[in-house]
Amino acid sequence: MSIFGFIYQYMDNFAFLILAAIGLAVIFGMMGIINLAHGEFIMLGAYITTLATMAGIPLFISIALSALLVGIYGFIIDRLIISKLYGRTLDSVVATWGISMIMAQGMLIIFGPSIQGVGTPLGSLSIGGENYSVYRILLFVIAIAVLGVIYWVFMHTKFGLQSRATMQSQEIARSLGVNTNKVYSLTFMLGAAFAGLTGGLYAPTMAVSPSFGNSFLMQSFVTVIVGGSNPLIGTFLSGGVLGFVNSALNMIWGTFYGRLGLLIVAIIVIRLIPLGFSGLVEKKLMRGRDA
Amino acid sequence: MNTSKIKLNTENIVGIVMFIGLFVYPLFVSSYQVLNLSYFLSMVFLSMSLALIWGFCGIFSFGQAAFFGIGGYFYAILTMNIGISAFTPVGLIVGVLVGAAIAWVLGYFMFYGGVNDVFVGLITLCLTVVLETFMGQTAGSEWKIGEIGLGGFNGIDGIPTISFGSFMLTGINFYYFILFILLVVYVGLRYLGISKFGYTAIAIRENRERTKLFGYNVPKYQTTIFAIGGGLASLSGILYATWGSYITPSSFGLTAATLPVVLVAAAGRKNITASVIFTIAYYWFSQSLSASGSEYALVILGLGLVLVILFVPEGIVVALFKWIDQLVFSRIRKKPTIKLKEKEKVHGHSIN
Amino acid sequence: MNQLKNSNIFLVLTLLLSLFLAACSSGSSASDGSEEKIKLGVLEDVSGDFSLVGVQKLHGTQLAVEEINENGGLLGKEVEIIAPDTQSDNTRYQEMARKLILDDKVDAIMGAYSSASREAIRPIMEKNEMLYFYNNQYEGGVASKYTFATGAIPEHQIETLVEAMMEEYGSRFYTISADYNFGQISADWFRTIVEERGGEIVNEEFIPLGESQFGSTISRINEAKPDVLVTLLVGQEQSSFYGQWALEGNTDIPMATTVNMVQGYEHLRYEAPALANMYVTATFMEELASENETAKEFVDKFYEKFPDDEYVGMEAEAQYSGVKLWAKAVEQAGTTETDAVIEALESGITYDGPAGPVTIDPATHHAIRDVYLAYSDKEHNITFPRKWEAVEPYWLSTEKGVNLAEKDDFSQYTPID
Amino acid sequence: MDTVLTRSANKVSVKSILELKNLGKYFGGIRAVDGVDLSIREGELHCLIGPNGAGKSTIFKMIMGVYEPSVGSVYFEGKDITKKKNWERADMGLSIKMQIPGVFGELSVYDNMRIATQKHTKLAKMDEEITKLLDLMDVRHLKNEIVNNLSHGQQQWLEIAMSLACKPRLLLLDEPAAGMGPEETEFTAQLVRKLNKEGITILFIDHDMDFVRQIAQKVTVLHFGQKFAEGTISEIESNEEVVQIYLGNG
Repeated sequence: MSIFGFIYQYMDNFAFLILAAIGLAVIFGMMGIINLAHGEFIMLGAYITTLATMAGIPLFISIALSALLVGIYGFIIDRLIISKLYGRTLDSVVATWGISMIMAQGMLIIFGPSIQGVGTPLGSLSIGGENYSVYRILLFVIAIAVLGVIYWVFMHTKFGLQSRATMQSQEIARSLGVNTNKVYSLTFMLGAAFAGLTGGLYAPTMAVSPSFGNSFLMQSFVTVIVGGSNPLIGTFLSGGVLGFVNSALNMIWGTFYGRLGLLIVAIIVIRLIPLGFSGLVEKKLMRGRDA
Repeated sequence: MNTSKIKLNTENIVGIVMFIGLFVYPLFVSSYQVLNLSYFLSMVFLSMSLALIWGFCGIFSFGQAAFFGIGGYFYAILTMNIGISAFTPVGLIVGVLVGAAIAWVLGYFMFYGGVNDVFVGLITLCLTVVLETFMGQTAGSEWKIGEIGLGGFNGIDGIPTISFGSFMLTGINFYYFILFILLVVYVGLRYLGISKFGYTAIAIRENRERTKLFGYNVPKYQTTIFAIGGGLASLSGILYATWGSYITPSSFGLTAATLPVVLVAAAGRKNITASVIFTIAYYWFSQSLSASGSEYALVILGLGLVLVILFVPEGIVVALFKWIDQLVFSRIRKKPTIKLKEKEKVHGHSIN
Repeated sequence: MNQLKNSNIFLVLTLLLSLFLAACSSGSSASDGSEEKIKLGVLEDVSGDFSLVGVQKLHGTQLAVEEINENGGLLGKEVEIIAPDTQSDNTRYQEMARKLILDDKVDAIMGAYSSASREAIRPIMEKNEMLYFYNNQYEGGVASKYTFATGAIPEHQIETLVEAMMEEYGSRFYTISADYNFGQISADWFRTIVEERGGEIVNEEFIPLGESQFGSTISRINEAKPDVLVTLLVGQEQSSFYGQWALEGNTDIPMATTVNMVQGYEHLRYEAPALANMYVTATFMEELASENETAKEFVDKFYEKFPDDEYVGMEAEAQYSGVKLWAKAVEQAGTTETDAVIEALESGITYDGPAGPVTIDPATHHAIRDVYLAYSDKEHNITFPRKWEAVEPYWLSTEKGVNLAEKDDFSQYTPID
Repeated sequence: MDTVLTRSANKVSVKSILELKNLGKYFGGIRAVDGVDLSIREGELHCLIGPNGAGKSTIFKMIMGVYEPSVGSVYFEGKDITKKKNWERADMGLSIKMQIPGVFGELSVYDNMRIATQKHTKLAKMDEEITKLLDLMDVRHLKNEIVNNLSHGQQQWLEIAMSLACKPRLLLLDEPAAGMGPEETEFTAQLVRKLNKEGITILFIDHDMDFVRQIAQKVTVLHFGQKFAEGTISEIESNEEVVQIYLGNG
């Protein structure tokens, strides 16, 4: 494989891990809620994009629509269910598991086991006799842009400030007049919107079915575990490292070892640095906070 | 309060009635229903293993499915390689011990390394999925242990039933065998709840750091409990494997890993009786739904779980126990809360 | 506070109970006065990963049974289908197989899609001496007294496919297959047959189930530059390969498969040219309607009964023909008693199916069938450049010495045993 | 209450039971505890005072092994216990009542006591021991109550009873009278003196100078993580600098 081939693989893996994980990371990192329905949120995004494109809406607008609608859907789910479970990590596991069952089977009932897919746009690029999908390169750019958006939201908006405060200490934030419930709701909505975006982005590259989200679930969990609670630093570093591990093992020994490698790295990381990469970075950068 | 006596409350009455019911059940139903209930009962051990480590000791694990699978696979490979039916009970015991030993090693690795809470959940989840990924790709003929191919996604077939000499544990015998073990384990776990060891586990669940300061070697207790849980999950896997003569990597899957957590949480994780009852009810309910061929089965199950967690977060069975307790037994027993209110006035320092 | 909590519990309980009753009422209503009926158990996935094919197969059964009942039933009795949902879950298959046999006391069972689910229930069938039809394309090799396989097997699909591809394109093959038993054994078949014919397998890759990202696989294929790319991918996730291949792969290389298009109608579900330049060997597919009058009749009947369905694939036809074969054998035996029906099935029984005659080979319990080579062009138009008539499932009997009509057997053989 | 009388009733040996040598704890750049030397003699009733953030609770946590010191060492009865696990320290005779009550709120008073007691008392004698300790704290009537329903003062007493169940030779009390009314504070003061008389060395932290005056024999003042002054209560109260930095602020 050529050097560029490897770089392309790496970019591809990196984008996949980042986009798979980001919605989960935002919700887990900021709210401490493990969203087992994350895969189904992604699946919902894929359906929206596919159906909208079929209805004649241009693909990229459909994708934006996915993010928007899944975000709104997330907001509704939060108001109805998740908001009753703030601070109860393990109960939220049960509830989101129930939600995922309802969504996957509900989608099967409504649209059947599969819907017609949308082709991957933008064609391919030929370098050194090999073809590279332009759309996949774009996905890499979008993954980086998503991280940029998160940086901007959390560092430069009022919501970001409030949510960082809430993440540090809910009680202190509340005593400072932050409406923490509102922050949580918006965070969940944001996480859901990212999941919807991911679903929309990958819908043209994959088979769209009620089990669409399963393709992302393992990778997203591993990325979040390795990354730790800070959705920005954690996801970025863990996507970078895991993307490399995955691409390298995949290239040398094949797909199975690439996948196994991800899981083994995750186990080692939790054992050595339970708070993940972001925990490590925060410890180094912001000493003194744990006093 | 004298904890060593059996109290008259809903949980105990239901527990006793349940076991009497299970003992006489085969008299009234077809052999199919007995066989079916044997399957549900084998899965009860898996729930109990999680109720033990999570409910009692506060260790949140997605890994019980891993020990379940390890038990099933180990039993299959061992007994099928040896091929003597008289050996099967030994296979059962060794399988349980191996499950416990592996859990012990994993527990040692985690608890002595200071891994706790949700991170235990995550590490065990990864481990379970590793096992599934690994076993799923062992379809090739090069994956053999002794004479037995691991079989990849299809799993291992033709796992021998447990037999004592020429006495085969099939049908009704198998049912009573499981029921007997269930009774022993259930009584054991209930006893554990009032034993010194059980109190330590509860203390660790309530406040790990504080418990250390009372002189308890917390990692040691956690590791031990985790190992017992691993053994129980392994037992469950072995019984399941002998029930269907069959084990596959899907017993390690994401679904399999999360289901015990969901069942125990929905039942009420601090209560063994609740998880036993709820597990049986869940399997029966979901099977009936499946048998009806209804495509709404999974939707109904999911909706049920969400409702339970929203409205009865302490667990539906536990909530029911409390409700009946209040309804029936509060008239027999006097309420201690009244006394407290008076005392609070004296000291004038109520925290609420 | 307590008051409120109590009423909540009550509310939830009532809700759960009513949900349960609602779900069960549909299941239990069928049990009265059923002594007069012949019961056919069907185990197919209506939900879960495999429902894409499972639903087609269930509908195939329902169509066949409806036709039988309209023509006066079997032995003068009405045929009733009992079809629990196996939810793409192998343990569920076991539970439901037991229920059908022990509780519902069905006369025969049809079903299972994946090899794993078949292997989960086959021992139960054997133990309970239950007549079982596996109407599905598979990796071949099952020799069991109680099992009849009416779908396509390697003799039908792989030998023909290798023959056609070698004649047309060359002898260097690259296989990528799902990493489980079906994929492994099918890849072994390809290797055995390609090498027998003097060809070469340049690489063999096994893809974990559920994988949806194929970047590195595609670049390896591009590098190896095979004459033919064999794709034995299974499941929704893995079918993402084609879209990715169309963009990044060297699409001059023809793809050859035994599973795609015919089962999951990927050529309709994906935008062209994802499946361009793909060959598949089929015993049936919906597009045969343009070639063949009986096929057209079948497809029309199917859509008339199930207007919302999206495709009538190979397995729907296999299941349909399986039911018809069983019915014919029951009529011939004059009873539903298992041994008598098996004897009738072993008499060289034949049914004129939608895509040509389906005949049971007594020695192997597999079907003798016509095979079509289907080709998808850049616009996903399907043509049938070639046809083989009455391809026999010879391998078990000639290579492994199996003769189920003479001697009982309960095992699965593989090409590299 | 005559403080002189109580003091003379104690026998303070010259042997030190606890010694801290150059003990320090740094959180990043902040030095919460910065090189403290401290010696507690057997039988003493010693108080640590100092403004908020002076590092008192951090020292307690290092003595119990909850925090690992950044520098320095802890000696208990002449043995270096700096590297010992917290449960090993508890077994050696160290026990603590924490600042935020370290009781098991979801459990009953009896269950709390049982957890503390069963490790150090034979099962047959356990109920007897529990009753004795609850009587000592005057909370026996609450035996079956859930701890979260107890008042703050009752929870504090319960925790003292629990730490006594560990049969300590050195008892650390972190603000034993915090949040109590005058009656309750008085009860606690009597209790502490009584325990000390029975031979338990006690090191405690408190802000309430009346309370400290009632019971402490010796006082150590901490300021910004360092030892600022040490002496009898009258010596401390007459130290101008101490009054300025701490007592003056009230």
